[in-house]
Amino acid sequence: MTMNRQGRPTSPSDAQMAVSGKAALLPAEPLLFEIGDRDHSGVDLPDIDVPDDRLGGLRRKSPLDLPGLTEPEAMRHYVRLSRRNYSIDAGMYPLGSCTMKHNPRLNEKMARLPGFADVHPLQPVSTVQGALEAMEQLGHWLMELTNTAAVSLSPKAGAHGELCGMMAIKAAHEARGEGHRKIVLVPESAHGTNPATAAFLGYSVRSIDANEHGTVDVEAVKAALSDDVAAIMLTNPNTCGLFEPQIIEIAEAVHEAGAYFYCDGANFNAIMGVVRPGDLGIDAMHINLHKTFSTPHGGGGPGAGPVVLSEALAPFAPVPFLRRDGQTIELVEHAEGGSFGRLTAFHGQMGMYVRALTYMLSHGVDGLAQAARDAVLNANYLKARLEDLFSAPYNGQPVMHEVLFDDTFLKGTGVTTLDFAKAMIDEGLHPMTMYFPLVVSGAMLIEPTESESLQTLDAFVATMRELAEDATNGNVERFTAAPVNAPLRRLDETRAARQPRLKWTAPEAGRAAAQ
Amino acid sequence: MTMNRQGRPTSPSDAQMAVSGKAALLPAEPLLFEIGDRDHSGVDLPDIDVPDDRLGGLRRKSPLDLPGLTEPEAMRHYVRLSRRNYSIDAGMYPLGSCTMKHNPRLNEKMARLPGFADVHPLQPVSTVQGALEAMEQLGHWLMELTNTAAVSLSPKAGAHGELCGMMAIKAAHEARGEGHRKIVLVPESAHGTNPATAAFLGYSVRSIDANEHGTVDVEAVKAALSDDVAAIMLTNPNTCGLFEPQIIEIAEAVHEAGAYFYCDGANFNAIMGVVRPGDLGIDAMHINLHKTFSTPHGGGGPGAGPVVLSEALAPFAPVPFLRRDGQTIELVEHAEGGSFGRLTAFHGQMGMYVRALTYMLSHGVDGLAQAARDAVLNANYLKARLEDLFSAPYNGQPVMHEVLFDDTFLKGTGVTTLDFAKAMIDEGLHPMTMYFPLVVSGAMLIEPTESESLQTLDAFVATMRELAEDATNGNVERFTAAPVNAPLRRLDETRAARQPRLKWTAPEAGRAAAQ
Amino acid sequence: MRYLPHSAADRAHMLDAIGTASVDDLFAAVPKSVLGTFVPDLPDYQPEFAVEAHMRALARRNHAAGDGPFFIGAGAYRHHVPATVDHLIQRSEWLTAYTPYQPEISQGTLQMLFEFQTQVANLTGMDVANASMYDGSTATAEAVLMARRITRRNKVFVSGGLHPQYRDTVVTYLSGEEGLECLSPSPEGQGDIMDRIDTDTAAIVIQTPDFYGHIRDVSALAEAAHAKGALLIVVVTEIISLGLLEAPGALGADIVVAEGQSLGNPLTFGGPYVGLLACREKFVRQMPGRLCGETVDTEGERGFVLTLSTREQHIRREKATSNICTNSGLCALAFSIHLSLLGEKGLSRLARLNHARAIALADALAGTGKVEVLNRSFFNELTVRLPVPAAPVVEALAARGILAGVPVSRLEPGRGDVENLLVLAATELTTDADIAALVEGLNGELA
Amino acid sequence: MRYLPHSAADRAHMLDAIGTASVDDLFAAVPKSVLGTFVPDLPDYQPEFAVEAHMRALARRNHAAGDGPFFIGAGAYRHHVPATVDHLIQRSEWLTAYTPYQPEISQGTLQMLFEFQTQVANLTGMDVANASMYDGSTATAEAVLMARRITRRNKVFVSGGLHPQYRDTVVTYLSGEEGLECLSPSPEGQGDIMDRIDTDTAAIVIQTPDFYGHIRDVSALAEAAHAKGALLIVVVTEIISLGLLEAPGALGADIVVAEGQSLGNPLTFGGPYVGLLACREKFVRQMPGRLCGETVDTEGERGFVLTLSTREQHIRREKATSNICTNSGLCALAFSIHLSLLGEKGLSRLARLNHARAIALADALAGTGKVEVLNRSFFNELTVRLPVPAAPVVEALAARGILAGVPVSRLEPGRGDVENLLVLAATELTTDADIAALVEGLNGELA
Ligand SMILES: Cc1ncc(COP(=O)(O)O)c(C=O)c1O
Ligand SMILES: Cc1ncc(COP(=O)(O)O)c(C=O)c1O
Repeated sequence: MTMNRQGRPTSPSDAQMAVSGKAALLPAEPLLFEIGDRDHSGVDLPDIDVPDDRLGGLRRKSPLDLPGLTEPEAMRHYVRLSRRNYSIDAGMYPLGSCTMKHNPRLNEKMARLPGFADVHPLQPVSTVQGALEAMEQLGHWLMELTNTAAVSLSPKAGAHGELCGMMAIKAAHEARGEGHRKIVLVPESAHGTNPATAAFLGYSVRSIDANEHGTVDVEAVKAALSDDVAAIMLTNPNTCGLFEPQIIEIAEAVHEAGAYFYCDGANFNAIMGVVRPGDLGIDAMHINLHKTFSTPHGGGGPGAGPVVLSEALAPFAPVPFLRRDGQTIELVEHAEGGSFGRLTAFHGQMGMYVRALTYMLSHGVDGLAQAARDAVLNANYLKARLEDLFSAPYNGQPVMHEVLFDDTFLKGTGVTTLDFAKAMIDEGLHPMTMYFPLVVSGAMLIEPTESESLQTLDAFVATMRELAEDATNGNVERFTAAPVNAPLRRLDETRAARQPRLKWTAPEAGRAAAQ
Repeated sequence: MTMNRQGRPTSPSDAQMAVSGKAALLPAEPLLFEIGDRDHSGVDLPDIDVPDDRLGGLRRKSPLDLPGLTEPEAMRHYVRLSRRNYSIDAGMYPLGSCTMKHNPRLNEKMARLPGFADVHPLQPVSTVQGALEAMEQLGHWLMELTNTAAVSLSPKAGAHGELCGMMAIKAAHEARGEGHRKIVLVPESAHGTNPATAAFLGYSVRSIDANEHGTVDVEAVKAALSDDVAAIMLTNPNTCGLFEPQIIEIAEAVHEAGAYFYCDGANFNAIMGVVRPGDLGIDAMHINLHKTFSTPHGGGGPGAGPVVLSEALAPFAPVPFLRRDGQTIELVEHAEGGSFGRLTAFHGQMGMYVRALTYMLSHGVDGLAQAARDAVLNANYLKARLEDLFSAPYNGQPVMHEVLFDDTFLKGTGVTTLDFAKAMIDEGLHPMTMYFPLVVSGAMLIEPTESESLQTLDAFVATMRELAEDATNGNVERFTAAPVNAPLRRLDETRAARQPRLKWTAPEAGRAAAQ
Repeated sequence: MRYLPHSAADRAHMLDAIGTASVDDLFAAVPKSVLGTFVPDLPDYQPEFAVEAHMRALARRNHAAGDGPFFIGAGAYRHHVPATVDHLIQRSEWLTAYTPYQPEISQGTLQMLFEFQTQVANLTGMDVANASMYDGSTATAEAVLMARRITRRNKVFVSGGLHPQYRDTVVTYLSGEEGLECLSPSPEGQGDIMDRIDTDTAAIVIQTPDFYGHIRDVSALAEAAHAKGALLIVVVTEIISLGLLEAPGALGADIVVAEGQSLGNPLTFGGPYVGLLACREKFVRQMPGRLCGETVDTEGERGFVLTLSTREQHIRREKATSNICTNSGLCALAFSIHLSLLGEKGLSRLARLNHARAIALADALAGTGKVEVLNRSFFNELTVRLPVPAAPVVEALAARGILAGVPVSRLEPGRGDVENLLVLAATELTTDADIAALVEGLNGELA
Repeated sequence: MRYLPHSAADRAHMLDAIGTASVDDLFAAVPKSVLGTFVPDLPDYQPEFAVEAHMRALARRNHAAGDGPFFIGAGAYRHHVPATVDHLIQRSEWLTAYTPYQPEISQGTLQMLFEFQTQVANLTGMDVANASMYDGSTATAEAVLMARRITRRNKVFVSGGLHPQYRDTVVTYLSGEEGLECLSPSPEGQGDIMDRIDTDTAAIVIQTPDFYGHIRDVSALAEAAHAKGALLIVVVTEIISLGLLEAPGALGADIVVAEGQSLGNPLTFGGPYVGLLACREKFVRQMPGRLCGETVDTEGERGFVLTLSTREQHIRREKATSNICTNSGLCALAFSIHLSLLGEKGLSRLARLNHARAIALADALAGTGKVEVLNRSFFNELTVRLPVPAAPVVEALAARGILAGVPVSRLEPGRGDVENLLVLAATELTTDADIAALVEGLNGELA
């Protein structure tokens, strides 16, 4: 038996792991580095030599250490790996704050048209008028749906959109000579990106408490406002799944204090086509196209986080932006006037724009409003069917697109929110968002989205009720031992963090490193 | 709780089956009819009315009884169902006689170019010259690889190709006034389609025995030949995985007796680019593009079974065929001269032609020969690594693309070939072909193809050896109870055949029908 | 070579294990005279991008249906297939699975086939349908053979409204056999079989909507056939018509065969398509092709298997009902997904929309005053008589970028009576602008 | 509405269960003044085929790179991506999974990220890489912030060879902060930082091959920086260059950032792309973005989890190393698959082929006698000086169907010294015919 340089095992015992596994259809899969080696390649190319004389003396000498896979090996590796993933396509994915809705395949098909996919960002603008028009149309939809004055498409994700909006706010303050405003108000329930963004720009973050209903009182905001406050970052609907009832008053108070209102629009799905954030007084809001407008999450990205801006902030928008001149659309690529600059090379996430625009046209504005209403209906249906067994911290009011429970109902059972989530896995469900927002103990934040059918919701309810009953009946082990039906049991996260192994090293090298 | 017409369950207990199941990632999936109903649809179309007056009084009155699924429901249904399938992409599929090789995705991409996929078979031929040229190129490859005079592309699969070849033979005999020849010789090891095809055309089938090496003796053929014999149908390499050593002599004898030689080319993968069947004296041979030339099996089809023909049979080829006239290619659609007619509407399986041609161009003729050699190498490697534990009925000679074992090694263990196969499933493997060919007891026919890596073969060997040892060590239950790791346990095939339930009926109707 | 996983070292290692020096030794059974003694006129392997360039160049030399106004039907129809369908059928587990012979790890394919069979049975109004045939034409030929087996009679009448290439396929399948009579083309939709049925008749074969677009009421024929102990075989080439037209089963058909391409499958120059075959329960054991049935596993859980395979070649060999093996699995999946997406509501809307577009086409053609529409009834296809032979007109319009339909003479050459006839189809994709362009083109050519 | 699974009956049933009469009641918290009081200027829902027609019409108005000779690079490159890559990334389980927060049912994504991190680390010659950033430009800005955190110093020098839009992004990210100095464009590849490094310097940022195509030897800079306690940040915009050029890690880089688009990802008018960020082990706790690490489950089986998340916003909030959350997961997957297919052998061949094509381009351009090639060294991209301003020439060539490169003035407007400069790239897809067409076009325009 041979063992090659890359540790490619060819002895039967080593190799067996490739086919044995817990289930006939879910075998374990070795690492790429344990399959491929430097002799294998899945791409046929001529083996030509090149002279050294134009390489500046820098021809590579250090090893590449990159195993190759032939095409059939690669196909199998990635198909087998993928089968070890959960996905929206395969089941309900009720992650609160994540809006895991159906991702239409028409979007994917349109994004792959050569006229979109095979176009370079620096082609002469005369050769990309269709692309620019697609961007213009997307911008039009976003501005119409939000009743705002401007839109900046280029942010690459929600957090990047926050950066964009807050930079516009900073630039606006500076333009007014109010650069001294160094405080940003952020409710405790905010997503981590909100305080991180504020801090990124050098702001200090002041937390605002929620009231007993899970929302923000205008009085609390007023109390926190001062001449040093640059902005409030408020999520609406908020991360407890509630519409902020005093949002108009809050906006007025913020403006009165000379500050701006940044709205985290991650939850726009609940209100698209139903409420226009611009009518509420917001100054800037990012929209996660990868949540609200159905572009796929892709296991973590890419997304797109366009930001709509009020009249007040519009002059500070970053480059690039579009300017129409009759039949032609220009692309303004260099900062002029108040623009705070450039957030990224090129023009943003065109692939996501095409998908989102396709989705908008498919749904139509009537369909988007219906989708928002269905999302809200679904969340309230789950609430109605579960609230007797689960504990809702802010009960007695309808929710928007998601319903929040805490772990009160698990008190004394020995089962934690985490245990409960892992038991859901054994039932074929992806867990909800856990331990977020931070304002309640052991949060369980459930967002069904409009994509789930009544039948699926009923099945979800039945499973959740059965689990809740079992937990309160003392069947602790089912939860603490879970999951048992997944490809792996619970993973040791502490070990991962204490002795980080962040890349593969050949067995020998690995042994040496561990000493 | 409501229950609608289609039996769409909305009560929690019924619906639960939608998410619970054996494993977190492999839940059971209800039938389409248990999910959808007539109110749901995943296609948006205007709801226009049409007048009755041009419908000949035949507007539909009977129920359609077709449930609809919205797009997210359909996506989930078909993704979840698919996850309950094994596939080449996910694992080795060593089905003898089936050539389950890697299916390149470039093929799929090319077949979907609008210039191929969005072209109608009855467009003016002036508008489809590229399609005709693709067919011409494919035909050229097939004739070059087989050294034959003509090719008929239109057969839709291997069995259809057999029909094509045998019809040409029949027509040739009739043209020569030898229509009285009513016997076709078929070795016992032949695939079922061979005798079925001969019978289809009114021939009576006479079986030829194999010798003790698993091949056909020219003497046995000579003994069976007579004035009444129209043809021999011989598979080469044969279904025992062996090259017929006397094939040239057999061809000569057949021709001498005034008969024709139909070669079943399902196993062409072993010799493509290495041996040309035309050099062996064959008159007609089908080639399964869905085996040898990598077009996907698709869970049972579609395939394509082009037939190459010798000079003698070429005049009898069916329509349509191509005729080049300088720069343009004509499509001859109506029988002329000796052509035996038309086997199907239109021109055959264009989608498969594009895939197969793409594959041929990718591999090149050098690559095809290497593929054949690797396929043979792989089969012999498995043989070498397994023959001490498994029983090879025709041992002592190299095999071609597949290796045949029988169940002698299981004698007295209480384990059958079927049991053994089901235990393979538990180890994450798809079983080999079982109980075929019929010439040995409890056949296990293993065809790895060239697509399997040494690592995969070694893992396969390790698993097979471990199973064989376990079977002979008396661990019967592991086999008779298998599979236990698959989505379902063994299925009751007798019940399925005795009380056929071939379509879904609503629960009420079903109960009535069962009485 | 990107598809071959062995390195040179791998191959050497394997030869070692086999105990032989070279792969050539493994080909020892091959006569030396034919082994590697040739130099084929074929190219060597190429990078993927070179292959792609080659294929794209070929594709570019075809006029795609979407490139301009398009009115071709005649047994293959251009419909919009939802993107979801093509996405799903490309999933590895559908695309690269074999025939589901191991049911425990093939429940996806098997359950899909069971659903497909149910959809086909319900759509056609029949008791049972099989798991697919190659296409509509071969399914028709198989249905004829099946009817002869069932009735043990020979005589078969084929209506003059049957698609000519379907007819030719039946003729070929039955070549040499006695009893087949194909009636002459009936472009006016006239009945031609009724009076011929006798007690020797095995079956009559009739298409509706027929090749010329006429909707044929087959109920009287059914009665006449049944009175003489013959079977009625109904052929449907545009399956979407059944969203608006009465089910053949409700009109008395004994066997229904159809081309399923319109649902889920692109035109692809004629194939692969998917043949549907459905019949009454009592004929099930004479059906060709695979059947999937419901059963349970050893734990009592519902599952599906291929069943009644004692009809099939791999079990019955020369006594099988057909030699078919590989069928149209993946095309059946595409059909089934598209139909699940449509459902009753969507299919009915789609059928009405097709009919409405055809009405617009018929009226526009009639409005030219230059052509005569032959149809009093139609679904989405119709026949017109031009004042001149149709083929050159079609050719001239193609040169203008308009694909105007199929001249009947292409399928029925050498018949003066059909030389001026043109069959045109409209679907949900046919726009008013397309029709206007056609009318303008025809006006120009017939000026 | 095809994406919405509820029928009217479903909705009524659900409202019933909720105990409310209408969905409007659920919006009770919304001030009445803003609820449904507007009529947006937006269309209603449309059939899929209508949407497809709309989008295709937009796409057709763009000149696709494959439509003719193409020489644009400047941070985004047109390469052939194997069909396998795009097929695989569209699998539901990759495409529609969320960030792998539940590792037991996300091992596919997690193992892939671990493999990706290893590939990036090995390719760049660094100890550790993260699970991706948005793109190369934002990764560069994050690297600058990271270096400032690590060194607790402010001063940063940005080389004049950095892609101008990368530079602008860094400027924006640091706006208002002290210490950033960006050097003027250096189209001749001249060194500009060495002498400036001092003990207040946090980092120097240099791109190689630089924006103008010059290959920069950063080892001396590394030494100089390290001598003063500063960090060397190396930026790579054409990742395929590392198949032929020395790894930045081997030359002394402390942080390497790169644009990964060239592997696996189409041009798509600028995004989504994938940012790579790798560094020395000791800086790992100052890295932005997600990291995947190896561990075991309770049975001791190997598995992977997201780890060291105490650096991240969802745990550390305002104390996080960055605000990044969603990254470029699927683009990282495409990158990783493409690189696995290539392997060392394929990547090295691909890199050599790219360089060979660029040599052909450079020689052909020099051969015109009309332009001056500025590069003595290059990988697959180079800069030429025209006798006239470049932008109008590029525009004129575009009108002839040739996309000739990027005029530097588009990215550095208002600078006379670069007005005549044109940056051109060649890749494995650049044919001799393309080069000939360019030369002919240039000869024509510069005649
Ligand atoms: C409320 C909220 N805000 C902001 C974000 C950040 O968006 P992204 O991940 O696109 O950067 C998220 C994403 O999870 C979120 O849920
Ligand atoms: C030896 C042999 N002959 C013929 C056939 C029939 O080919 P097809 O299934 O394409 O009709 C097969 C297919 O399994 C086969 O293995």
